[in-house]
Amino acid sequence: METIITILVGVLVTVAVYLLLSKSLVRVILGTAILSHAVHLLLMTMGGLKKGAVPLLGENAESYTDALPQALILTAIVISFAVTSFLLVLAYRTYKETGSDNLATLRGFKDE
Amino acid sequence: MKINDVILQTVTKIVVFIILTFGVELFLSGHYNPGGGFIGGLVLSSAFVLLYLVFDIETVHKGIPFDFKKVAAFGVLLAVGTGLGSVLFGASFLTQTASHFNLPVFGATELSTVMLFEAGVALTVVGVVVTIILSISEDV
Amino acid sequence: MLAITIAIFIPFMAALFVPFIYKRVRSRNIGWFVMSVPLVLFIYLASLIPAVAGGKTYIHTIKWIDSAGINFTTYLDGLSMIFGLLITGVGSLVILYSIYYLSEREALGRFYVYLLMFMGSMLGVIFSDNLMVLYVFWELTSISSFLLIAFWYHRKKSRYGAQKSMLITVSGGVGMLAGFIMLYTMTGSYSVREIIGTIGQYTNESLFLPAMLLVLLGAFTKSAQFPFHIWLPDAMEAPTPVSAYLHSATMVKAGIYLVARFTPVFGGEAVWFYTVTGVGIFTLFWGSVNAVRQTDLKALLAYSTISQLGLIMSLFGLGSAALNEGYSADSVIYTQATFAALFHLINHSTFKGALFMVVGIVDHQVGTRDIRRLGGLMSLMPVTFTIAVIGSFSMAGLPPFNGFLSKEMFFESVLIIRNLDIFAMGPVWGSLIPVVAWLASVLTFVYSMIIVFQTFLGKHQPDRLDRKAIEAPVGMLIAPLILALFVVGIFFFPNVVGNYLLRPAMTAVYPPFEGAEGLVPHIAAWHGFNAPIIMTIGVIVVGALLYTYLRYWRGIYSLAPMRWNLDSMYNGLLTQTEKASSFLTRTYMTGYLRDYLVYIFVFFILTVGGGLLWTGGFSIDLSNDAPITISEYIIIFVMMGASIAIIFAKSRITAILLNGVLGYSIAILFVVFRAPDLALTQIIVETVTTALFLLCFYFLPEWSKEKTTRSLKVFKGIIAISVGTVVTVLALVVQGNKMFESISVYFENAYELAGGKNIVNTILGDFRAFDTMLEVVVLFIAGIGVFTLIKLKAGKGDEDVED
Amino acid sequence: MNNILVMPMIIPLLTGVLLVFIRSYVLIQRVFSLVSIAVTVAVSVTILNLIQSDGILRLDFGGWLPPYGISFVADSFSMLLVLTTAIVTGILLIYAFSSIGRAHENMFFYPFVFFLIAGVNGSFLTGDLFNLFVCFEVMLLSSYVLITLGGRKVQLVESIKYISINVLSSWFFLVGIAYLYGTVGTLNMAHLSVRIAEVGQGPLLTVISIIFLIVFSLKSGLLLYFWLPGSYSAPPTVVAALFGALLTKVGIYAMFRVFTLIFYHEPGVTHLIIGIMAAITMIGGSIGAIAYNDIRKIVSYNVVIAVGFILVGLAVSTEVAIQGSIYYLIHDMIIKALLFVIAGTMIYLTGTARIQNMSGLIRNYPLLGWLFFITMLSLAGIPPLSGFIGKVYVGQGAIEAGAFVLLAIAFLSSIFVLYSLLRIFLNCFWGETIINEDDDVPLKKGMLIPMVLFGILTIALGVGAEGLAPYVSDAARTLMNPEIYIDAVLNSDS
Amino acid sequence: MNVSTIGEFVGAFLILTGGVASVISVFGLLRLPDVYTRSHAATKSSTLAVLLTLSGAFIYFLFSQDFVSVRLLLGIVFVFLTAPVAGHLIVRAAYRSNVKLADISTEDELYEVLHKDKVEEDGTGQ
Amino acid sequence: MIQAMLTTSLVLFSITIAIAVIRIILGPSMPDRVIGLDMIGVNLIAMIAVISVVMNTKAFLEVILILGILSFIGTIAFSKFIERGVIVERKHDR
Repeated sequence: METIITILVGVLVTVAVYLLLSKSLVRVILGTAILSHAVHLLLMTMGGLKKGAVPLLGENAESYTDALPQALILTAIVISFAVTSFLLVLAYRTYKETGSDNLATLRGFKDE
Repeated sequence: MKINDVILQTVTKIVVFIILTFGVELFLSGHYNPGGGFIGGLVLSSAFVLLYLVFDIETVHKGIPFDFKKVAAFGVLLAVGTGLGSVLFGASFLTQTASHFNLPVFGATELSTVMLFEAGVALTVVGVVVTIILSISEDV
Repeated sequence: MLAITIAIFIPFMAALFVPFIYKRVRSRNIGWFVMSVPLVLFIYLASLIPAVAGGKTYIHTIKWIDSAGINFTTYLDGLSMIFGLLITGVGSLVILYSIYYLSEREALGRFYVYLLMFMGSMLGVIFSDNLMVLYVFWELTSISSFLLIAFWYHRKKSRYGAQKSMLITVSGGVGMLAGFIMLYTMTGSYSVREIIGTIGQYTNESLFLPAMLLVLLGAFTKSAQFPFHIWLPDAMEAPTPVSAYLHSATMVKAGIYLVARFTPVFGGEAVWFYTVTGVGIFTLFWGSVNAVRQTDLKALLAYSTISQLGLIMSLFGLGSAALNEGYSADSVIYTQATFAALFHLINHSTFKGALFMVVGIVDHQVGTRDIRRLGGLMSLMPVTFTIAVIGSFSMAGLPPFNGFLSKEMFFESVLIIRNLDIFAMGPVWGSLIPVVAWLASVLTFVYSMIIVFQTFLGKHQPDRLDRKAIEAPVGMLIAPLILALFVVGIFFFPNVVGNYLLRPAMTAVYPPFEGAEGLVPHIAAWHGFNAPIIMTIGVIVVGALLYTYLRYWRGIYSLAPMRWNLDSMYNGLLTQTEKASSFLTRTYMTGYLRDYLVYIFVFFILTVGGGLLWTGGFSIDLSNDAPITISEYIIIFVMMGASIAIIFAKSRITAILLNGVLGYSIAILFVVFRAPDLALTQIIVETVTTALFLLCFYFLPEWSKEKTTRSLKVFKGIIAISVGTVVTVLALVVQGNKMFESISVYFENAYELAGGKNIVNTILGDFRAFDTMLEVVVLFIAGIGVFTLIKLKAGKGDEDVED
Repeated sequence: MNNILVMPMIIPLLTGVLLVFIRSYVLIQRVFSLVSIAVTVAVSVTILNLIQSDGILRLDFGGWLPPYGISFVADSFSMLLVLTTAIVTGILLIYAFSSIGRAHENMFFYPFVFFLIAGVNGSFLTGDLFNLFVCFEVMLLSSYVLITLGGRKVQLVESIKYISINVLSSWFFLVGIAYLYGTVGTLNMAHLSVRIAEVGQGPLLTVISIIFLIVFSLKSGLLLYFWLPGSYSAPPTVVAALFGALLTKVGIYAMFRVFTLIFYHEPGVTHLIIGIMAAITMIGGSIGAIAYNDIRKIVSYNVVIAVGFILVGLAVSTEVAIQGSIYYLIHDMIIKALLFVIAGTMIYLTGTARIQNMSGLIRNYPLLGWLFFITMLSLAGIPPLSGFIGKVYVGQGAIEAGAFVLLAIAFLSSIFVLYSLLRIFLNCFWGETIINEDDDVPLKKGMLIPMVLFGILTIALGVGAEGLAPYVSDAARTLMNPEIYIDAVLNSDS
Repeated sequence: MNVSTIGEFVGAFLILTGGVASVISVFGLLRLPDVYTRSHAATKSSTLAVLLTLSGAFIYFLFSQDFVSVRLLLGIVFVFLTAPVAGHLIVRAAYRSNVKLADISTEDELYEVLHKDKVEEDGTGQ
Repeated sequence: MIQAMLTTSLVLFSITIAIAVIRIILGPSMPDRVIGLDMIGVNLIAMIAVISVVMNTKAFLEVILILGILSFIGTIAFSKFIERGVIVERKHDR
C-alpha cells in the first residue's frame, strides 16, 4: 500500500509541478492545490498506513494507527485552504486590475 | 431570469436545518468521536454556503445579521483567551482542564476548557469562510 | 596618558560645536575658533617632545569591546609624535590659510566640521595602538576625505573624485581589515606593541604572508601608490587647503605611517622588502613621469605628491632590510634609509604644503591654475614667487633647502642597497634601483622647474586670466611663509630634527636597535664629494637640459604606451561592471514566475536528487507495506488518471471537477487509512475550495490553451517528472529506513491524560493546541486578508510612482 | 513553567485581534499598538536577562512535556532576535503613523503588522519543527496580505510571484517534515537532535537536511533569492521595511537553528553547500545592487548581500563566526529597516524611484541625507557603526576556518554595497538641486523621528557593542554546543 | 446460523445489490447519448444503489452490533432528499446553457415556452 | 461469504467511480461532467458505508452524512455556475 501511495504522490507532484510551470495563473493555483494534496498523502504515508484501528479510544483495539500525522495533516489542510483562497482572490483581483491572467505578461514593472 | 427554483429552496430549508444541527453535534462530540471545533465549524459554514448558494446575500443577511469578521475575531480571541486563562490560574499557557458536572437536563456532563477553545476555533472557521465568500460575492 | 586619548577627541568635540557657533558667527571668523584646536594640540604635543626624545612613551587604555580584544589604547612614541606634530602643525597653518582662502559664501561650518573630523581621525590613526581602533579611524579619514573632496558637491568632477577616492581607499581599508584580523588570528592580540613582541614565532605561519600583503594593500591605497594612485589627482577637486592638508601633508601619509609602524612586524621579510621598495620606486618614477606632462598646477602637484610618497615608501622598504638578521654593526647601515624616509616625510610636508598653498593663492588671485595661461607673475606676486621658489627647489633637491638633505640621503640609501647580499638581491636588481631613482629625480627636477618658471616667469598674459593678478592678502601668505621658513630652517639645523624627532621615531621602528650606534646619523649638508653629490649634480645638469628642451621631447607622452591610462581602466572597469551586471541580472531576473520556479525545481533536483544519487546505495525496503485491495488499486489509478487528465483539460471547469475528484478520492483514502477526522475535513474543505474556485471563475477568463512549443513542453515535462521521481524515491527510501518508533504512542493514553477519546482531537485540542490556535490565526488572517484585498483598491490618486 | 515566554508572541497576537474590533478608531489603534509594542520590548528584555541568570528557558504548552507537547524555548539567540524585532517594529510603526494613510489604517493594517510580528516571534521561539511551520505560515499569510494591501498593480503582480514561491517553499517544508517524521518519528527539535545523534546522520538524513536547506534558503533568500527584489520593492515603504528587516531573518534564524542543533554532523556536505550558496548569493546580490538605477531594486539587492554575508558565519561554523553572524543579524535588522525607510521617503519626496531623476536632495533635506550617509557606511561595515563588529567576527571566523574564498567574497561584497549606495548618495543627495525650496514636499516630523531613532540605534550598537557581548557570546556558545539546548529542553524538571 | 448472521448476510446482500445497481447505472452514464438521458441514469438508479447500500450497512450494524445508527438513517433521508434535486438542477442548468439534445430526440416542448418567456422577461426590464 | 460479497461490491463501486471519471474527462458538455462528479459523490457514500462494514467501525458514519451534504452543495454550485456564471447572488431580484 505504501509503495503505491508513494507513487501516487509522485504522480500528483509531477502533475502539480507541470501545472505550476504554466503561463495561466489559474493553472498555477490549481497546481498548488494539487501539491498540497500530495503532501498530505505523503505525511499520511510516512506515519505508516493501516497499522492499527481508527484512533478513537472507544473502538477497543490493541493498537491504533498513528494519530500524530493525522493531526498535522488537519492543520496543513486548513492552512492550505487559507492560502489557496487568498491566492484565488488575488488572481481575480490581478485580472481585474491588469486585464491579464497570463504570467508571461505579468512580469512586473520594468526598471529601465 | 429569476431564480425561481421552488424545489431547491424548499429542500434547502430542511437540509440547512439538518446540517446546522449536525454541525453542532459534530462540534460537541469532537472529544470522543470524529469531529471537533474545526470540523464542526466547517460544517456550519458549509450550511451558510448552501444558504448563500440557494438564496442570495440580501435574503440571508436579513436572517443572520452578523458581521462575520467580528465573529471570526471573537473566535480567535476565545481560542487565545482560553490559553491565557490557564496562565491566570498559574498553569502553563494553554493548559486545558476538565471536570464533571451534573446538569439538570443533560445529566452527567463533562465541561472542559477544551470546549471553549474548540468553540473559538469553530467560530473562527465559520466567520472566515463566510467572510471570504461574502467578500468575493459582493465584489460584483 | 589620558591626555593623548582626549587629544583625539578634542577635534570631534569641536566639530560638534562648530555648527552652533557658526549659526551665531556666520563669518570666516569661525576659522579662528577652529584653528585654536590644532594649535593647542600642537603646543601640547611639542611640550612632550623632550620627554619623548628621552625615550619615554605614553600609553593609556580605555575598554571598548573588550570581549573582542578591541580596546581604546593610545600610544605615543617617537613615530606617532612626528605624525602628531605634522597633523596639528600643518593643520593649524592650513586652517589659518583657509580663513582667507575660502569665501564667506561657502558653507564654512560644514567645511570646518569635516576638517576637524579629519583631524581627529588622523590623530586617532597615529595614536592608536589597537589595530581595530586604528582601522576605525583609518576609515574615518577616508570618509572625511570623501566629504572634503566633494565639498562642492554640485560639481560633477568633485563627486567623481570623491567617489573614486572613497572606493579605492575603503577597498584598501577592507583588505587591511582582513590583514589585521589575520594578525589577530595568529597572535591573539590587536595591540601593535604586543604583536611586535610576539610576531617572531609566527613568521612561518601560512597567514603571515597574506596578512602582510593585505596590510600593504591598505597602506598603498591610502598613500596613493601605483597602481592605486589614480584617486589622488582627482581628489584635487577639493578646496586647495584640503589638498594641502589631506592630500599631501597628512592623510596620504597614513599609509606611510602604517608601513613604518609595521616594519618591526613584517620588516626583514623578502616579500616586504621587495614589495614596499619596488612599489615605492616605481611609484616615484611613474608619478614624476606623469607630473611633467600636467598642465594643471594642482594636478602636477598631485602627481608630484604621488612620486614623493613613492620615494618615502621605497625608503621604508629599503630600511626594512636592516631587520632581516636582527641587530648587528652591518645591518645598522640599512637603517639609514628609514632615517632618510622619516626625514623626507617631514620635509615633504613642509615644502609640499607651501607649494599647494602657493598654487591656491595663484588660483585664488588670477582664477586659473592652467600653466598654459599663467606666466610672468613674478613681479606681480613677489612673495608668492619666493615661497614657490623655496618649495620647488626644495622638492627638486637643491640646497639650501631641506629637500636637498633628504634627497642626498635617499641617493645614499639606494646606493648602499647594492651591497645588500640578502633577499637574493643580485647586482642587476641592486643597480636598477639607483638608476630608476636617479631618473625619477631628474624628472622631479624638471617638474619643479615647471612650477616655478612657467608660472612666475615667461610672458604675462593678462587677457587669458580671469582676474587681474595682484599679490595675495597677508593672511593668506602667513601660512606658506611659515612653512617656507621651516624649509630653510631645517636645512640649517637638521640635527635638531634628527635628535629630537627622528631619534625616538627610529627607536620605534627598530625596537631591537634601541640605542644602537649609527641609528641616528649626523646630518650634514656637506659630506664630501661622494657618489650622492655626483648624482645630484647629474640631476641638475640633465634636468636643466631636459627642462630647456621640454617642448621637443614632450611628444613622447602622446605615444601609445604613455596614453595607456589607469584612469580609463578604472572608469572602464566601473562602467563595464555595471553594464555586465545589468545584463547578467536582467538575464536571469526575468520577472517571470515560471523561470523562478524552474530555478527552484532545478536546484531541488540537483541537490536532493543529486544527493540521493551521490550518496547512493539506499535500500528500498517494501516488505513493511500494508496490504492493498483491488478497490483501493482502482481508486488510486482513478486518481492518477484524473490528475494527469487535469493537464490536458480543455476547460477550467473540467480541471476543477477533476480536482474535486482528486479531493474526494483522497477523502476515501483517508477513510481507508482510518482517519475519519481527516476525511471529514478533506471533504468539506474540498467542497468549499471548489465553491471558491467557481466564485472566482466568474471574474476570470476561461483558461486559454497554453501556446507553447513542443520543446518547452518536453522541458516542463522533464522537470515535472524529475521532481516527482525524486520525491517518490526519497519517500520510498524513508519507508525502508524507519529508525525510531514515533512519539505518537504517548498520545494513545489520551483518555487518561487529556480526558478525550478521539486521539486526533485531543492532539489538536490539547497536546498540540498551540498549533491549532495558530492555525486559527492563519485562517483568520486569510479571511480578513481576502476582505481587505477586495475592499481596498488603489484609487486613481495613489498610482504607482513613476517606474 | 515560564509563561512569560509566550508573551512576545501572544501580546502581538492579542493586539492584532483586538485592533480588528476597533478598526475605525485610528487614533486608539495607534496608541494601543505602540503601548503593546512597548510592553513586548519590556517583556523581551526581561526574558533576555532571565536567560543570563537561569539559562535557557522553556515553556511547555498545556503542561505537556517535550517531545510530546509543543514547547517554546528561549535562548539568547532567539531572544536577541525577538527583542530586535520588537524594537524595529515599534520604530517602524511610528513611521507608519505618518506615512501609511488612513485607508490602510482602516483596513486592518496594524493588525496585520502585529500578526506578522507574532509569526516572526513565534518562529524565533518555538522548539517544535511543525510548530515552526505553523508560525512561518502565520508570518507568511500576514506578509501576503501586507504585500497586497493597497492593491496597486505592481503589488498584485509581484505578490503573485511572492506567494506562489512561498507556497512552494512551505510545501517543501511539509515534505521535509514528512520525511523527517518518517525516519526519526518525532518533531521536537531537541528530540530530533538526540535521535539523529544516536543513529548518526547518515546519507539519508543528510539528503533530508538539504530539503530543509532549500526551504530556509527560499525564505531567507539564500541563493534562491530571485523573488526578493521584486516583492520587496512593491509594497508601501513601511511594509517593505518590515519585510527587509524581518522576513529573511526568520529564514536565517531557522537555518542557524536547524543546522547547528539538528543536522550538524555532516558539515562537509551541508555546510559546504551553505558556503557555496552564500558565496553565490553575495556575488549575485552585489551584481544586482549595481545593475539597477531604481532605488528600490538597489536596496532590495542589498538585502540579498547581507543574507549571504550572515550565512558565511554558519558555513564556517566556528564560535567566533557565529558570534559575528549574530551581531550582523541584529545590525542588519536595524539598518535594513532604516535603509528601506529612507529609500521610501526619498521616493515619497521626489515621486520617482530612478536615481537619474533625483538630485541635490541634501540641500532641502539635510538630515535625511546624513542619515542615508550613516546608513551607507553602516551597511558597508565601516566602524564605528553597527555593521563593523559583525564583519570583524565573521571575518575572523572565516580566517580561522581557512575559508579564504568566502572571506574574500564577503569583504568584497561590502565594497559593492558601498558602491551601490554611494551611487545613490552621489546622484540623489548631492549634485545640483533640482527642486527649489518652494515646491518641495515637506518632510514630516513623524517620518524623520523614526529614521533618527534608527540612526541612533546603529551608532549605539556600533559604539556600544560591548553591551551586547555577553548575550551574543552566550548565544553563540549555545549554538555551538547543542547539548546545552537539548539538556534544557529534554530534562523534565522545569 | 443465528439471527445476527442472517441479518449480516441480508445487509451484505443489499450492499452487493447496491453495487450491481450502481454499475448498471454507470453503464447508462457511459452509453446513453446525451446529458438528459445520462442524468436519468446517474441520478435515479444510482440513488437506488446508494440507498440499497446504506440500508444494507444499517441492517448489518443493527444485527452485528445491535447498533441503530441514526447517522445512517439520516444519511438515507438526506440522499433521498437531495439526489433528485441535484439531478433536477443539473439538467436545468444543462438546458439553460443550451446543451444540445441527442439527435434521436424527437421533441423539445420547453423550447417554445422558454422563448416566449424570454420576450416577456425583456419586457419587464430584466 | 459475507466478506466476498462486501469486497465485490467495493470493487463494483470503484469501477463505477472509474467510469464516472472517464465521463468527466470525456465530457462532452459541462453538465455531463457535473453529473459524473455527482455520481462519484454518491458512490463514495456507498463505498464508505461498505468500508465501515468491512472494518466494523462506526467512525465513518459522520463522513457518510457529510459527503451526502457536500456533494449536494457541490452539485448546486456547479450547476448554478453553468447556468449563470455567478454562484452567489447579491440581490434578491436579479
